[in-house]
Amino acid sequence: MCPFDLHIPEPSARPGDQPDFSHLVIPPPGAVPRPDPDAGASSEIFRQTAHGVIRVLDDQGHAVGPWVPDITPDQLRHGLRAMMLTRTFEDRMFRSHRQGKTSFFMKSTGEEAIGAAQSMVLGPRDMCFPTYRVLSWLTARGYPLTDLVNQIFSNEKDPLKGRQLPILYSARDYGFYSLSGNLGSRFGHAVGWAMASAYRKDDSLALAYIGEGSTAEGDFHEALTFASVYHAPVILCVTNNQWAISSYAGIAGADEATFAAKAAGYGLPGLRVDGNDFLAVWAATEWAVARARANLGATLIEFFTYRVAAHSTSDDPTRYRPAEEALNWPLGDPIQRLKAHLSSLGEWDEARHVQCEAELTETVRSAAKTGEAVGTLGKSKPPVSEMFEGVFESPDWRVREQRGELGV
Amino acid sequence: MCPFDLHIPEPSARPGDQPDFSHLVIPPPGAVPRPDPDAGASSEIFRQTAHGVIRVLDDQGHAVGPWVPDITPDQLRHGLRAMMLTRTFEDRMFRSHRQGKTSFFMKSTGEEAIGAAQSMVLGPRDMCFPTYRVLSWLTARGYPLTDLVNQIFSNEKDPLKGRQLPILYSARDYGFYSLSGNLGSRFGHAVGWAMASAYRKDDSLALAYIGEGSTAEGDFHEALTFASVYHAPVILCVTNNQWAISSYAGIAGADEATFAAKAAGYGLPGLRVDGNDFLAVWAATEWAVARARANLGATLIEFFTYRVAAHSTSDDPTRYRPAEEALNWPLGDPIQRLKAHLSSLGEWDEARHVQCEAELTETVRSAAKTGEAVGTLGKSKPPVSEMFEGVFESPDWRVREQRGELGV
Amino acid sequence: MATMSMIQALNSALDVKLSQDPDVLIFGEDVGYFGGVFRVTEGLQRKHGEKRCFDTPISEGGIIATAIGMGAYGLRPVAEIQFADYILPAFDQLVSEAARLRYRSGGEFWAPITVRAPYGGGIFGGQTHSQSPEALFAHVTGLCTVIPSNPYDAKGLLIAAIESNDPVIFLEPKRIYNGPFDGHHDRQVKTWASHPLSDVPEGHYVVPLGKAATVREGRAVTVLAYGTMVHVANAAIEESGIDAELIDLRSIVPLDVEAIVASVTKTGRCVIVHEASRFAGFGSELSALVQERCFFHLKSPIRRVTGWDTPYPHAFEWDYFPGPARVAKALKQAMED
Amino acid sequence: MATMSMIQALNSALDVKLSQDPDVLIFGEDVGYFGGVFRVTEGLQRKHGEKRCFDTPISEGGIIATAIGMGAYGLRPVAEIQFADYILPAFDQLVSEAARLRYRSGGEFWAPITVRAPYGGGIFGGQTHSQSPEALFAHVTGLCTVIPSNPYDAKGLLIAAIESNDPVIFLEPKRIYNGPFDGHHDRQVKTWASHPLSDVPEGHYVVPLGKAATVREGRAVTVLAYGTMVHVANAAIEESGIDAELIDLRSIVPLDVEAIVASVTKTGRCVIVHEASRFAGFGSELSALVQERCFFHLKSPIRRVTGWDTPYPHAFEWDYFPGPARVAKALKQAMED
Ligand SMILES: Cc1ncc(C[n+]2csc(CCOP(=O)(O)OP(=O)(O)O)c2C)c(N)n1
Ligand SMILES: Cc1ncc(C[n+]2csc(CCOP(=O)(O)OP(=O)(O)O)c2C)c(N)n1
Ligand SMILES: [Mg+2]
Ligand SMILES: [Mg+2]
Repeated sequence: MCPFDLHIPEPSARPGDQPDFSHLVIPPPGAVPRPDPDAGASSEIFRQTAHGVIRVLDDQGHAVGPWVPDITPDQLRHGLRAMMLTRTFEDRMFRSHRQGKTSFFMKSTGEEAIGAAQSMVLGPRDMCFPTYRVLSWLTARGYPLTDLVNQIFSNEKDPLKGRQLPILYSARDYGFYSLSGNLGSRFGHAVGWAMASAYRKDDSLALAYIGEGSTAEGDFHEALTFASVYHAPVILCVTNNQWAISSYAGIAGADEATFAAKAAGYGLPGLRVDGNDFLAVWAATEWAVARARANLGATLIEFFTYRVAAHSTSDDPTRYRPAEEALNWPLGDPIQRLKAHLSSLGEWDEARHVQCEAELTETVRSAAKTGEAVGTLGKSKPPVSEMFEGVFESPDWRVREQRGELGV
Repeated sequence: MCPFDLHIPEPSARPGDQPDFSHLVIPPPGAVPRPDPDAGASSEIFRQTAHGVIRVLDDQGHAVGPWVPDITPDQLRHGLRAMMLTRTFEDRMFRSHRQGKTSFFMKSTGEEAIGAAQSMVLGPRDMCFPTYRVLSWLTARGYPLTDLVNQIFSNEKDPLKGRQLPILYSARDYGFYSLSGNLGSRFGHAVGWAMASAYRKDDSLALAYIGEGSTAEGDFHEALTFASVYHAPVILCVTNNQWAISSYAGIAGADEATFAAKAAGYGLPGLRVDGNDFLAVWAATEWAVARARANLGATLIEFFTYRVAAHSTSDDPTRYRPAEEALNWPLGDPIQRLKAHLSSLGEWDEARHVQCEAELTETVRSAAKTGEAVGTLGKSKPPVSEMFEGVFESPDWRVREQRGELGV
Repeated sequence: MATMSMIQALNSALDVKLSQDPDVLIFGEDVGYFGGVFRVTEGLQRKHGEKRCFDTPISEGGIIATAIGMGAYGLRPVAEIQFADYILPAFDQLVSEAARLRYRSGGEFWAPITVRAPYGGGIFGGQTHSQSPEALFAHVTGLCTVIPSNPYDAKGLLIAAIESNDPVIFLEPKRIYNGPFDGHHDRQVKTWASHPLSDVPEGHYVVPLGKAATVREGRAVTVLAYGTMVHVANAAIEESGIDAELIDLRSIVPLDVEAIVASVTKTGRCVIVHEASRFAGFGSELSALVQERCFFHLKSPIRRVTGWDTPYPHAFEWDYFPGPARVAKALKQAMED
Repeated sequence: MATMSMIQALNSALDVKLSQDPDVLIFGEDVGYFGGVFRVTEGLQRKHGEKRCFDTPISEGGIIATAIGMGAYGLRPVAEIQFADYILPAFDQLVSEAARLRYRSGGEFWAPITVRAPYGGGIFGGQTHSQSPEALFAHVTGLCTVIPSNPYDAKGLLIAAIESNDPVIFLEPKRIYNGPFDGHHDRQVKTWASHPLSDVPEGHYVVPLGKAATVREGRAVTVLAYGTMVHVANAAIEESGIDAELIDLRSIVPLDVEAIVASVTKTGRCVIVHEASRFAGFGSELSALVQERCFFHLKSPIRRVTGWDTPYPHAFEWDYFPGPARVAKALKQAMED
């Protein structure tokens, strides 16, 4: 009898190797058909949506194929601006970390289209259950930058009162659920929210994000199971940015099946979408919203994208992947692609772009300065009594006594 | 905008209703094609194996179609005997519970073909990770009935030393891993075992069972993910017996997709198999073994079957399903079907069947008597010192002191 | 007023809240049509509709995650976990999410969920149907943990738990579901009918979380207990003839530390009783607190009478269970030192 | 002998065992090619091959389930959980499976697994990169829990853990990975180089589980600590000038109760220090044990200096952390009572 052998997956390239994306099968824009939003989940067409890549923008910036959304130039500009603002802001805060102004930071470079487009498609009563990599949801909705800065600096005006790690925001009024460091554990909250909304005959839908690496957590399966069984009005999004810190997507199973393909096992439609294509993200989200609003339940969307920056300020990706891998990502940069599209429509040009960049740089600079004036990590913080508040709705004797012990 | 509405799944029939299996789509025997064991997991044919029902025995007891296994009349008789023994034994122990001889018991009536056939297909060095409903694995391998009885009575000769609930056996030498009351939590152990075997370039493969209800646990997904990523030589079996205590399979998602269909999301082949058809179980298992032995990794098998008896001695199924539902199960009784097949081959007849039944009744009676002579629950137990042994490899001061406190 | 068993009292609490508050809903394994394996939700689906009381997939993590999401939305979900032993797959949800949501979000979101689970031993349930995991919850900042010992409290505490805006783990000692078990397993089974605390109002009332009950007053030694062990301790006190004061904690978080300190200050002696295994069990916190706050009043060492530091063993149920004889022995030792 | 940081010592322990025993293998998130986010497995994949040290899916439950299955088969897997905070999704696997396998199977199967996890605060990691969950494990019968405080012990204890046939939770205080932090966060960072216990043999040696170390002898008061807090307590003792005896527990299960009792019997006073939150923390078990066994020797109440009963708050790291000033204050109070 032939003995077994243990298979350990390896990525196509490591430091020193040439970046190699030749194993990715990426159909041309417009190639994947668009099912009716009320198509039966078992219909053949969903094999194509789950295994192909839904794309709208071609290399020339033209919108092509069945998924072209109905979207105005103003909306496109709004989205572009949110993406640019996100990138500018993150670059600045990354530098602030280098300068010791905060303990930690994470960037979403290359993935800005996802949060921006989805934030715009969803309404003010909907709730998103974010990961740490969808700041563009907030920038697209005009969340005050100084509040972000104050949270990142954990200073006296930190809206989260100094209790939370930088970037683990919470912004209920902006449809942005409380983040936490634990991966995956809020995916099911979105399903609970959606079920509650359905229970109340409300129309607030839920949208949840999870990284491709984190789909391996049991929470992912449990959330999909509940969403499927109760037909919950929720949009479940996997942001497949190819990396989970140093582990390539194959460690989460990407060499064996797409993440969108997991939908079929729950009788749900699965869409695999070019996450660097603002229009494709928009269109797929609209599709899933329409389906949910028709009381047909959940959709699983895999956004195919690439994590351009380091995992976080604690990480150095050149230790585990070729330094130039990001430049070789076949689906390009979402900002450049939307810019090209708007330009091709005659609704944008290089001069406006440069001006917009300058303006955003100034906006960010001024927010950062305002935050710095309040104080950076260790230089300013909320009253220490805040440490003892909010454990329960009203403090019990333990926190009351301990507050006394500390004398605050 | 249209408000949402919460969907609560309901079974087709409740007490008072006519049993109704009309929603089940069950293809005729022989209809589902047999892929090559080394077929690529993404090949079209696995849609049919995962969504159809692999069947071999027709209503006349003839073996038909591409899945007919190569199996001798002796093997068939051995399997039939193991199934009959299982049923006889369980009936007797169920009565023992009524008589207060034990605290708890569970039957596998209607599901005996699964463990019996798989136990025979797998080798002595392979390890199964059972549920509480696969006693036929042990009966097919000749596990001593008195050891079962002693465990069920928690008496002085209980091989598990009085520590474990009745029927949560452990039988390493019979390829039967330690059971526990927790559902699902050993599914991933099978994957670890299989990975260890592959790591050691051994040829011991692992086979795990999980109830269809328990597939909703995160453990199920985690096990499939690890099995998929590392190409573990493991056979992962869902015994879909339509019920999880009072919850019908739809509460676990059966109305949305088959359980075998979940395989595709992990790039694994999924087989949906008539679990009441000894030959189909045999053939599907052989197929999965061949695939694993070729180092092609795991297979997910859904066994379509029906839980004929109550969930356990604590349960009364007439409270939540029509009393006659079992009689209406479209896939019949596995013992009757194998009997018919053997008879159609001229290898069995009514007289031999009756004689075999009588013999097994006597075998079981004698084992029960032997166990009763040692003692039933509360009348006999292992030395109380056994309570303190085996917490760690060697007892620490806590158990030593506490043993002293109790004076044993 | 009606005479109710603990199961009926719990059922009544759920019925009252379902009737009163459209934001209350109940779910868990087998709780819907069937009414739960211990019958606590019996009849509720029929009466209130299948959207108010329904079955879930077998996925404790999924159940709690769903409840938290519903709670954040604005509902007051009551989740049943079929046995407390099976709460562990949801442990991360309870600790990292339910317990932390209010704090970490600066008060923007919170999880007003109630998690009911039958708990404890004495029913020959073996290792995985007998455990008492309360200490694990007690250490988690942000969770409340409640353990009733009689029908009256059970109903009033459960209503309080559902109305609380904090997450509450509600552990129901299953051995006393149908009668006040005092640990004498070899005697005739008692029902609740003859117990005064089975007199339960039909409607709404609350037993506040964090208030202990003095079951009997005494001057010689304080006994701290909760759940089934209240009855065991009571039997031990009666049988030993020692003038002990018995305190039923009712909730371990919030803990009524004042009542504990007042009693031990008076008696100068203390015996702690619980069924969970001893090491790092909740008794250790009680012991530490009493020692810290009553040191100069203590006349003899605080003693713990508990389950052993082993898994819960099927055949040895009554060797493991800290019955009245063991409690009485500790009482005597406490008096002799 | 070489001078090693705790990270290097842990890496050396793993290297020694990989070299010696083909049944040892290592896996966890990012531990393979990359060498772990704290670099503890650096170079091991390159040296021993990708089947001996490899990355896993982000699935702590899956990691531990896999390890148990491998352990049952006959290997000695060492699993890394990236932060102790993220061990909770695997809690059921650890409690219901790893800890119970030997007992429930009558000794047919067991889980000789080692679960390493960086743990504790002091690095501005916020709520979910700072927690100290040791009390949760201590209550679980069948699990060992080890917490080293220096490079020498870290290597010897990790080798002992890997060689143990029981499941071991191995918690690595990440604040002292690179130097012996004494709680003075505002002073210059120290490296291990100048500490005597950074002298670590290159090869195989064992520090047995269950043996405490007396870090300094004293007659006035006993201080019980482990992990980072050993250094904090030591600083507090030096600064307060009190003649304290400092005991480093090294493993909390098995616990060296003899060493504890011997010391408190001698000193008559006891201060317990840990970073985890106080209520039902491991300090409560230590307090209960000392009280039970040294009652008639105790001259003042046992005190606990611990993290507060709140989540670990980012901006208030040094308000939460039980630093040397708080420990010194407790020492003085213990002497004054
Ligand atoms: C439960 C849990 N396990 C592990 C970690 C440590 N960790 C933080 S981020 C990360 C990688 C996540 O990768 P992915 O899900 O792909 O998201 P991405 O960072 O790529 O957006 C890991 C392992 C964690 N935060 N939580
Ligand atoms: C983790 C866990 N949750 C809940 C239970 C209670 N329980 C015991 S059996 C059962 C139903 C299992 O159904 P299924 O998986 O379909 O297996 P079957 O009994 O039908 O063979 C439940 C909910 C348990 N034992 N373990
Ligand atoms: Mg990723
Ligand atoms: Mg079932």
